[in-house]
Formats: sequence, C-alpha cells, structure tokens
Amino acid sequence: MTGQPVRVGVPTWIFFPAVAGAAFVLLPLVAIVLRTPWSRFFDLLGSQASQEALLLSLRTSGTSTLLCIAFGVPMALVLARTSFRGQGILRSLVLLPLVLPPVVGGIALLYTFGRRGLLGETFEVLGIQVAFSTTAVVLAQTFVAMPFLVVSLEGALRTAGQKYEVVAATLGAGPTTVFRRVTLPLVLPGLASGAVLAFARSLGEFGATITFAGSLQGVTRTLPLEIYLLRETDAQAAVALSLVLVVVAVLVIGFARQGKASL
Amino acid sequence: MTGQPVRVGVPTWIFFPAVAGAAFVLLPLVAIVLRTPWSRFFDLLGSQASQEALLLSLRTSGTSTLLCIAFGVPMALVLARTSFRGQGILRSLVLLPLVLPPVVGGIALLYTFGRRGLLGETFEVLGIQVAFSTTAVVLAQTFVAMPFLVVSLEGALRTAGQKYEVVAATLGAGPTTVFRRVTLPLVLPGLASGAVLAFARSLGEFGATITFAGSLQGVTRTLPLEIYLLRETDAQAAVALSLVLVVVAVLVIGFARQGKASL
Amino acid sequence: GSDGADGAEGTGVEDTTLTVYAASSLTATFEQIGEEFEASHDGVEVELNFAGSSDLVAQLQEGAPADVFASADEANMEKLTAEGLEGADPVTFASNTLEIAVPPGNPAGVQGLDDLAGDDVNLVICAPEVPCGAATQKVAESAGVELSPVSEEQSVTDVLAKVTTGEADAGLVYVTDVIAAGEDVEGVEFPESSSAVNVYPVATLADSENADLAQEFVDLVLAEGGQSILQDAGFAQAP
Amino acid sequence: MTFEYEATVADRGVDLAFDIAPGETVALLGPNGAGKSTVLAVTAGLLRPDVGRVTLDGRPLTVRGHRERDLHVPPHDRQVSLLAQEPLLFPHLSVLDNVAFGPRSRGDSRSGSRAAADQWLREVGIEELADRRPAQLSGGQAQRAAVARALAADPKLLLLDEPMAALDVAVTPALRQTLRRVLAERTVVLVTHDALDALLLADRVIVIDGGEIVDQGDSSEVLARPRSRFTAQIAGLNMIPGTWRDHAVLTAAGMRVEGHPGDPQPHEGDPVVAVFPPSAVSVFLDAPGGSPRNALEVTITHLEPHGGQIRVRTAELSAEITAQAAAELDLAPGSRAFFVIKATEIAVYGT
Amino acid sequence: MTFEYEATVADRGVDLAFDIAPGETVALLGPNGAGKSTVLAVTAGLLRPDVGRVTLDGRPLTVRGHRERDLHVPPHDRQVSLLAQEPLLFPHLSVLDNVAFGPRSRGDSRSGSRAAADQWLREVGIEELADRRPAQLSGGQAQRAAVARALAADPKLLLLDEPMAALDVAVTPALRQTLRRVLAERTVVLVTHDALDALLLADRVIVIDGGEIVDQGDSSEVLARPRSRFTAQIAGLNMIPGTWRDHAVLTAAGMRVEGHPGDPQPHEGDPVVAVFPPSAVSVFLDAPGGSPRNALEVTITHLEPHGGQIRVRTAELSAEITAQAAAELDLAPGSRAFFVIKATEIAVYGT
Ligand SMILES: Nc1ncnc2c1ncn2[C@@H]1O[C@H](COP(=O)(O)OP(=O)(O)OP(=O)(O)O)[C@@H](O)[C@H]1O
Ligand SMILES: Nc1ncnc2c1ncn2[C@@H]1O[C@H](COP(=O)(O)OP(=O)(O)OP(=O)(O)O)[C@@H](O)[C@H]1O
Ligand SMILES: [Mg+2]
Ligand SMILES: [Mg+2]
Repeated sequence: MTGQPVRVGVPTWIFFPAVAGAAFVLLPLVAIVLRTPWSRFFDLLGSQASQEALLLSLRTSGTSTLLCIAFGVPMALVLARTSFRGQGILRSLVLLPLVLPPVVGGIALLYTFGRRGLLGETFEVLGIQVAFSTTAVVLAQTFVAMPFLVVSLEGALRTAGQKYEVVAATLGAGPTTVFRRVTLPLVLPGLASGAVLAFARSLGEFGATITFAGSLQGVTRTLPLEIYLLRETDAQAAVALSLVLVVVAVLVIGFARQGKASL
Repeated sequence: MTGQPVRVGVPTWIFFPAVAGAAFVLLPLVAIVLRTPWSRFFDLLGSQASQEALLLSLRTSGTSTLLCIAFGVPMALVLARTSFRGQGILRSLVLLPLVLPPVVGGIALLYTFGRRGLLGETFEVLGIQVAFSTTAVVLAQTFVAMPFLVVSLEGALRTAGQKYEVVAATLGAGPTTVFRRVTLPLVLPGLASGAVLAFARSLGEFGATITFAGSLQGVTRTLPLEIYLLRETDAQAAVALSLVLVVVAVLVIGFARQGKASL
Repeated sequence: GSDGADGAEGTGVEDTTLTVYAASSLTATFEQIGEEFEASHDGVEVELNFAGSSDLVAQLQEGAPADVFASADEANMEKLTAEGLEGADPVTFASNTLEIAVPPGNPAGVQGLDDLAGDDVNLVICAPEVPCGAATQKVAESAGVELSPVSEEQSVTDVLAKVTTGEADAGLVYVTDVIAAGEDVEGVEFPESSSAVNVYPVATLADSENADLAQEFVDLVLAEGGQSILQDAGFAQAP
Repeated sequence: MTFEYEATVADRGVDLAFDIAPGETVALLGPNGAGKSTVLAVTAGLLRPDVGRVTLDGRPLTVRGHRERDLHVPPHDRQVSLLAQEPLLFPHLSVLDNVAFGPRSRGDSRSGSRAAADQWLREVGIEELADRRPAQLSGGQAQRAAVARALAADPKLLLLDEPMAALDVAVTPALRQTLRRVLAERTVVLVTHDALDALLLADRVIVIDGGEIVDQGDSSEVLARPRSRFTAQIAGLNMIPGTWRDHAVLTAAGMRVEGHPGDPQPHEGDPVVAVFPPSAVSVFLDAPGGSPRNALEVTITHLEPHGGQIRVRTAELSAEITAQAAAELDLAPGSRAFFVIKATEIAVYGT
Repeated sequence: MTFEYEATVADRGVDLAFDIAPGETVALLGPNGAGKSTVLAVTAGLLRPDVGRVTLDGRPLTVRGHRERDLHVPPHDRQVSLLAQEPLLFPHLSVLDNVAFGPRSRGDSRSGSRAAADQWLREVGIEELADRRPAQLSGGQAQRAAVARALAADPKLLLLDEPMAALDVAVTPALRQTLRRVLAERTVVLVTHDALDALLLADRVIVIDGGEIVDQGDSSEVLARPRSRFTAQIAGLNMIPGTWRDHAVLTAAGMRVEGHPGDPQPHEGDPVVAVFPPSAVSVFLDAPGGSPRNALEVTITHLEPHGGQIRVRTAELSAEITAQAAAELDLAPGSRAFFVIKATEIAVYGT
C-alpha cells in the first residue's frame, strides 16, 4: 500500500460518445465471431495453406516493421527536427501511400522495381529479381506501412519537444549521443505505437501485395491473400480465417506492449 | 531580424537512411507520374463519373473524419486518462479494424447493419436501410479510419501528460472546463495529425466500401471504387485517376495544416 | 428498390430506378446495355453496381436492394439460387474462353500452351479458386500440360496487370480481356482453350420491386442489341 | 470551521497531523525532502495518502483507512488552490488568460475575470507582460505570473509552495508586502525556506524534518526559541543539544555548557538545548582561563561576510565578529580556535 | 585566452559586452527580466543573437553580423555547460545516470563516469538518492542533482543560472563552500539573486538592468560602492542619486544631501550618488533643528525584523533601529517621520 497520485477526472459525459464509438467498432467484431463456423475453425487453422500463409504473414510483417523503423525513424526525425524549404510538401508526399489505393501503390511499385520499371534495369544487371518473390511482399508492406510510423513518430517527437535534447547538448553530448540516449528513450511510447500501427497495417496489407508480388502459396501468398482466395469458394471459412488474423494481431500487439508501460 | 532559438542538430548519418526512406516512398510516386497518360488526364478529370466519384469521396471522407473526431476523441481520452480492468484488451480490440482486411471489415459491417445482421431487425423496424446507401459508405470509412485517430491521439495525450490538467484542477476548473480549455488545446497537434491520418485513410478506403456499401454511381461509388472499375477496362486511365486522388489528398492535407503550426 | 439518391421530383415513372448487379468484368458492356435500356425506357434510370461476383453475392445475401444479377460464373449464381433469392431461373447470356496474353512484342516468344510449361517463362495464371483459374486448370489437365506459374492471381485484372507491365512473360486470361487491354498486350490463341468454356448467367431477383422491368432488362441482354454489344467486346454466344 | 490534516504517505515517509484555524496563515518550514510539498499535494487532492483524513470547514476532503467511508473529493471541487514549486503556466494561453483562468473556472464573466487578472498582474508587477506567452517570460517573471494566478483563484484554502523563489531582491520586499496584505484574512499554508517570510507572513510556523513535525508554534516564538536543529539554522541561531545535568547542559560528547534555564525550569536528566546567537560568541586563539564562561574548542571551516561583520563558521556553530577582530586573529579555514560564550547569553530549555 | 562576449538580442532588448579571464568567476546580478538567462543562452549556443561575437580561448563560438564569416558552433561542441533555471533532469534516467551523462558524453568509461557521478552526488549531499528517478525527488533534491550534473560535465566554461534556488538553509552554506572550492580554478558565469553568493563565489560582479550593464567590477568593491539602484538594493544599502552642486548632492526633487565625497572628487554638475547603510540612519518624529546633518522627511511603508533589529522601510530608503526605539517612536506603516543621517556616514561618488 502506498500513496497514489490522483488523476484528474474525465468529464462524465465523455463516456457516452466513448462507449458509442467503442460499440461501433466492437459490434462488427462480435457479429463476425457470432457467424464464425467454430466447428471448422480449427480444421482451417490446421490446413497447410493457412499455416504457410500465417507464417509468411508474420515473417514479412515483422521484417517490414523493422524496415519501417530503420528508415522511418530517421525520416520522422528529419521532419520534426530540421526545417528546410519544401519540408511541408515533402511531408505531404511521404503521407501519400496512405491515400493511394493499395492496388495503385502496387502498380507504382511495379513501375519502379519491376522488370521494365525505373530501377528494373539496374536490378536486372545486378541479377536481382524482385517481383514474385517474398522480397516483393516485404517491399509492398513497407511502402504502405511507412507513413504510419513516420506520422505518429513525428507527432510524438514534436509533442516531446527539444528541451531535454538541448540540456544534453549543453552537457557535451554530440547529436548521435543525444539521439541514442535522450531522443529515442523519450519518444519510446510514440515509437512503439507507430510500430504497432505499421505492423498491423503490414499484417492486413492486401492490394499492393497482390499487384506487386503476386500470390503463390508459401512464397507470396500472405494470410489476407489466402483469405481472399478462400472467400471465392467458401465465404464463411474466409471470415473464420480472418479471425485468425485478428487473434494473431491481438497476441502480437499485446506481447509487444508487455515491455512498455504505455502503448 | 531577431534572436533565433537554436535547434539541437540531428546526427549527420541520420540523413542517409532518411533520404533512402524518402526515396523508397517517393520513387514509386514519380514512376506513376512518369507513366501517366497526361493527354487523357484532363478528359478523365472532366468526366461526369469521375467528378461524381470525387465529390462523393470528399463528402463522405469529410463526414467520416468528423465522426471519427466526435467519437474517437472521447475514446482516446478514456483510454489515456482512466484505468480500468480490461483496458489493455479494449485498446487492442479498438485497434483491430487496422488489421482486419478491409473486405472482411465490410463483411463484418454487413453482419451488423445488414438486413440479416445483428442490428438489422432493429433498423428494419425503424424503417432505416443503412447498407448500400451513402450512409453505408460513411460507416465503412469511419470503421476503418477510427483506430488511426484513436491511436495517434492517445499517444499525444500520454506524451503531453497530466501536469497542466492537474494545475487547472487546483485552480478550480471542473473536468469539462479542463478538457475544453487545457487538454484539447494542448494536444491539438496530435489531434490534427490523427485527423489527417483518418481523412487520408477514409479517402483511400476501398474494400470495406465495396463490400458493405456496393458501388452505385453517385451514391456509393467513391473515387477508389471508380478507379477499381476503370482498371477493368483501362488500367492506365485508372492510374491517372488515382493521381487525382493523390492531388486532392495533398491539397486537403496541406489546407488543413495551414492553420496549425505543426502537422 | 431505390434509395435516397434519385430525389428527382416528377411524374411517377421518372422515379423508377433499376438496380443491376454485374460482375466487374462486364463493366464496359453493361454500361452500354444500361444506356440502351434507358434510351428505350423513358423515366427509368439504370443503376449499375460492379464488383467481383462473390462480393455481389455476399451483398445480395445480406439483403442488398437489387433487381438483376449478372454473374461471371455459374458457381456464384448457384450460391444465390441455393438461398432462393432469384426471381426467375438464371439464363446464360455469354461465354468466354481463355487466351494467352503476352506483353507487346512477345519477348519470350510464346506460341502455344506447350511453351508455358517449364521454368523459363514467367507465367502468371488465376488461382484455381476463381473462375478463370478453374478454367485454366481444366485446360491444362485436358492438354496434359504441367504449368508452373510464378503467381496464382486472384482475378483476371491482376493477371493482366502483370503482363501489361512486362513483369510476366505470359498470362492466361479471357479473350475479352485481351481485347479490352488493347495495345498493352498481344493475344496468343491456342486450340486447347475450347475444353473450358466459361458461361455468364443472369437472373432477376426475388426481392425486386420492379420485376417486370428487371425481366425486360434480362431480355435486352439476351436480345440482339445486348448480344452484339457483348460480342463486340469479345464474348462468345452462350452455348 | 478549520482545516484539519492528518495523513501518512508511506513511501515518502511523511506522516504528520496539524490543524489550521480559519484566517490563519501557517508557514511550513523544513529541509529539502522533508515532506512539505507532499503535505500540499495531499491537501490539494493530488496525492491519495495511505491512511489519512483531511477536512476543510468540517467537510471531509480525503478520508482513507478511517472508520468513515473512504472518500476523495477531486481537486477541482475542494476550493483549495495550489501554487506548486514549478510555475507550470499554461503554454497555450497568454499571461493574462493564465491569471484569469481561476476566476473564469469559478464562473466569472470573461471581462470580469480579465479585469481581476489585470489587477493581480499589477500587484505582482508584471502588468506590461499581460499579452505575452509563458515561453517568452524570464524565470522570475513566470514565477510572478504563477503567484498572480494562484491568488486570483481566490480559494477557501490557499497553498503556496515557495512563492518567492526565483524573485530578485528588488521585487521581494514589495511582493512580500503584497502577500502580507493579501494573505492576512485568508487561510493559507505557505512553504518557505526564508525565516523572514515566516515571521512576516505567517501567524504560526510548523517545522517538518524527515516527514515529522519537529517544532511548531507562534512564528516569532518558534524562531526565537527553536527546538530543532533545523529551526535554529533557519533562525540563524546556534544550538547545542544535550541533557540537563547538575545545572548545565551535558552534550553527547561529554562537554558542559552553562546557561540560564528559562521557564519551566528543566528537571535533572531532561533533554534540553542550549541556544545562543552568533553575536554572543567571542573568538579566541587560546582558552581563556578561570572565568564563569563557556569555552568550546572548534575548528573553523569558513568565514563569510555578514552585514558588515564576519561570520566565523564551524561544522556546527557560528560566531559573528568584526572584520578587524577576524584580521587580528588571522583566522582561516582550518584554524583551531575557542568559541567563548557568557552563560547569561545562553538560553536553555527543554525540547 | 579568455572568454569574450558581445551580443545583441533585439527582441529581448539585451545588448551588452564583457570579458572573463581564465579561471575567473563572474557573478551576473540583475532584476527579473534583466537579460541574465539570455546572456547564458547565447553563450551556450542555444540562442543565436542578432549581432554578436562570442569567443572562448580565442576560438569563435558565435559570430554574426561581424566582418568575419557568420558562424555558430553547436552547443555540444563549445565545451560550455549550462545549468539552466529549471532542473530539467532526464526523466528516463536515474539520478546517478543523469549526473554521469556529462562524463559519459565526453567519452569516459561507464564505470568511470558512474564513479565520478557518485562523487558529485556526495558533494551535493544526495548520494542516497542515486537510484531514484527524477520524478521521485523533491524540488530541492532535483535542484541539487542538476547542480551535480552541471559540475560533473567539467567544461571549459561553466554557466550556472541560480544554482542555489530552492535549497534549504541547512544545505546552502555547505553547498556554497563546495561551489567555492569547485569554482575556484574554473571559468564560471554565475547568475544569482544573492549578494553573499556574489561576494563569496565570484571574483567579479556584473550587474545588468534592462539588458545593459549598469555596474561592474571587483565583487566586494561593487557591493560596497554600488553605482546603480539595483546594486544598492542587493547590497542592502540606501542610495540617493543626484548631481554634485555646491559640495552636496542635489536630488531631482530639489533636496540637498551632504556627504563626504571620495576619490576622485566629483566636479560641479557631475551625476553622483549618495550611499549609506540603513544602520547609519536615525529615525525621528520631528525634524531635529540646526545641525550639520541630513534630515529627509519620509512616509514609512513597513517595518521588518532584521537580525534582532527592526528595519524601517520607505518606498526608497530603509533604516535599521532597535526594537525598543521602534516601539518608543510608535512607528507604523503610514507614519510620517524623519530619516537623519550624519554627513560623515554618507559616501558620495560619481556614477
Ligand atoms: N513522486 C514523488 N514526488 C516527490 N517526492 C517524492 C516522490 N516520491 C518520493 N519522494 C520523496 O518524498 C520526500 C518528500 O518530498 P517532498 O517533495 O514533500 O519534499 P519537500 O519538503 O517539498 O522538499 P523541497 O524543499 O526540496 O521541495 C522526499 O524525500 C522525496 O525524495
Ligand atoms: N523566449 C524567451 N525566453 C526568455 N525570455 C524572453 C523570451 N522572449 C522574450 N523574453 C524577455 O527577455 C527579457 C530577458 O529575459 P531573461 O530570461 O534573460 O531574464 P533574466 O535576467 O534571466 O530574469 P530572471 O531573473 O527572471 O530569470 C525578459 O524581459 C523576457 O520577458
Ligand atoms: Mg517541495
Ligand atoms: Mg533567468
């Protein structure tokens, strides 16, 4: 037992829209759960196609989340902590994969990394064949998920402000030290929620993947693609399989949040 | 001319991954622009179908962004500022529309608001037909976009902390006053970036819309649906039309950011 | 079944809206047929809802207000009839056969189905779960050709996209798709295609509030006017 | 009709109880980490004690672990306002709106609260900064704005945590007078490190050390007759604790200090303190022989100027002598010397 | 091999120049908002002046609007460390790691910097808090940790903005001694509101008011012979400005004040000040007739106890009299009285 800091209360009326909003998001999930043919749920889980798709999804989403962190953190830092001409435009452009219909995103990737794309010849000379490979899946997921990480991390960086970084500098810490020992630890909650968003987006990614990477079992057919395909023959089974996706997402997100106090 | 506060520098090496990341996101956009049949771009823009789709997209995305704010702000507040048993699970569940493949999301909405859905009978008695109307488009967009607003706003609320709210309370401000005069103004940047994310996601929403709302010109056929259809007959035109989406997004986002200092 | 969109005030007839659900591969042809129908029916507006056949069935099962449904395959139409949602028995109105689509110039030099076996050609086909994939499987089996695709796509459009961008050396799609894609691809016909003919059924729907109009629309599709539009697009007559 | 406080915050080791009469101003003194801010936080409702009961005008504000039902009135509903140790001005509001925040929350009209805020800014001497954002203020200006904001809230009970911190000497006397006038009729708890604030602004002093009350009473009384080491320090007096043996104070080190015991006369064996001002100490290099005075051998740690005189400090004691005397004695840190105090200058009383 | 400062920050109205010799400690005094923190911010490289040139040991740190090329060395590269007015401890690091941050950034080993940090925590008296998070410290404890952190960084030039703020009387003398020892050989700029800090810690004093230097020189010199109103206030002296006419100081109000002019003798018409300590003032209720003394008619604003005496304050002046005298005169705020000062007690010198 110990003294507890008190939180300032939330206005009571705010619970009404909050509950309404939660209900709006949760009811459809309940509806799905109710309609799921549970008897077949575990058969489905056991099928080789589902398992391969699930493993592929986890692998590629994990990799693309790492890529988003590796490239997105620097981008967010540059957007939040420097200012240059055209920065506003750059920020809007980086946001674009958010609005681009994923299928168009996939086409854009084909135009870039495809055999006849912008970089296609370069890649061909290097003997790298991106399309129809697992790499392509990762690229597609990274492309659509990157803005999530950048936007939420940039927001966190701005909210956190610079005062501790300034203090660190006056203590003689160079930019790299400041980044590693002050900036990163301070925005860890923001980074974590950005990574969760990116991972979730990668996990659910469909349009860009099918357009850019194709769909071959064990190589490029991730769980969402498997769900789509299953839907053609057996809509209920597809819904059941998408519940697997949901459960996996909840587990991974919950697991990732274990370590961190906040999201 | 006046004294300028100095920013702490960003490590130089950070520009390399930042530029690489930006290139990765921007190159596909460049590739699309290069391949667009510009001659037909303006014809396309002028066509009635495109214009109706564009207007519908703007109207519905705007409405769903407002709904996201109306319900998402309270949800974020409750998640960030209260603690109760099962809050972690609730937060993960609210995130789920992020991972759910949009089509499955659409099916879930059908299961809920459709004629045979959970609430279908209630609605039927009231004489309300939700599915396959413009309302359905708005609902679908709100469903997929809500988590974006909630997650980024909750992050901002946590980063901002409670100290100013506590001060306001000790000055005699009740929860509603604190919310209106302290909490909201302080997290405005976070709210703005959350709203931008939600708007962008609504604008690009395809899967849930086509499943839940159908694709009727002028009623439920938003720009991404129009692009999808156009792709059946004329892939290049579809890409060109998606550039319109991109331009609209840049304009709206840029316009929304005018007022605010940060994103 | 009309909803709030057609708020035009006027005489009773002008309020009538006929809602047609059609597979997205019928987009161009049904838009034309719809215009023709509007031209011959004063005050009737045809609203077309295009999506994948399975999407459309899902919507109809959830009570979507529609008058006519045209499917891209018989399997999806059967899902509908299994629930008794059709107004009158479905009739087939068109058929389609497979063709090899190759990028302009045919870089891999594909001449027939046999050239598609083996690993040296980047082949893209439809997954067996979707109609064009089922047809592909049938054709390959009857011809005794072992296909080893680099990708099994979800839809014809996706196959075509891989071919038009040059990513794939060849893809198996419908004749109509090759025609629609115009200069972006070249078609390579092959005799074995006749072993799998895909048929397109159309039906009026039980819930239709304009059953007569719906039937008239189906009639138009089957009649000379509709058929010529379909054949211009490459569809063959229903068997 | 008083403020009653009694609470334990276990993990901070703060456990104390006191009352305040209406209209009374109480100064809370104590070393860093003693628990002063903790007491204010519990009172303002920002910290829930492990066990405790806090009431204002008979209304329970916080009850925990008592026979009554547990209860915690939220901060905004207590009519208690707190000036914390950090200014924490709302960054998005102008200085004027910051100060008007309290009146506005209480329900005053916009123009009314602005007028009130303007008045308070004038009182603390920063009326010309009304339109600035807090980020554009200097440290002392921000502190003054925070004081104005706390005062403008006009609560039943006002808690001030070091209101004079960061202020310059030019404004301190004036603000002290303002506070003196403003606080006169209010019920106030004032945390300070300055004896003058305690004397001038407070009716009563409570001295905390290690989470406990070590001394309390009428301000001038407590500062004139300190009972704890810290109170003596803040009052600028020397204190030697010991036991009353054979009409003298016997220290733990076995030294005898003679003084004149006050009322009530201590009993043999009572714990007592010997207290004397630095000015009562004479400094010699050699022990003066055979007189009825106390001579304590000390090691000088440092010398400080002090109002024209020199203060000679040892680890525990200090003496005040003229600069001339200091020069003649050739004192320097590390020197050994004798502090000699006439017994009549030493007050002895029980603790 | 010195620190040279010269900079204008237009929107804060701060425009001044000064030099510091190596190993010298300079105290920066001035009222709130004078520009002290601004000077430190420019020096640490946190604020780019509109025009200015700052060099350390001949190396330009900031150059702007000079004949040389504009230049701005980033803060971390200046070998200047700053203790700002807020403690700003890193919230995610323990107290020990906060203090070890500077040594670690300089490249020391982990264990080496921890050992150094431990030493500094001991110096400021909070070694037992080493493992706490900053959020678990009291205000004074946080301030001490921040002081330790700044000192541990061991820079060429150390900037301290009110290092003694929020500290209690029990620790202030000890910390002052620590600083005195530690700062002795360093080049330091120390912002303070306390004359004692200036006297004990600084070799030289610079007094700023309204963004300009109004007084500077040897610490004891400046505080003994203040030339600005604020310096007089901080030194606790009375000051009457005027012009030297006919062997006396003629004030703007037309009053004549006689004193003994120092070296150099002022010339007729020179601006001069008359300076005298409060203890030199006697208070009377009626003007004493015909003597060579100065009698100033005043209105008393308030009375304060001051080290056993009573300080009688007017808006501009103050006198120190015994409590007995105050009681006999029956003084109260608002009373009219005469402040009488012997001419020999008044120092007059040019400004
Ligand atoms: N979260 C916390 N906030 C403040 N103090 C804490 C906290 N947790 C533990 N403490 C400890 O509680 C004790 C009392 O702290 P408090 O802030 O009340 O001291 P204080 O008397 O206000 O000191 P100061 O004069 O330095 O402000 C200190 O020892 C402090 O280290
Ligand atoms: N961003 C800013 N930060 C600090 N001061 C600012 C700022 N903008 C303008 N000022 C003004 O500049 C002037 C100098 O401020 P500075 O902080 O240097 O004062 P200071 O001498 O440190 O005062 P204090 O003793 O109150 O800390 C003040 O009048 C202040 O209002
Ligand atoms: Mg405190
Ligand atoms: Mg300052």
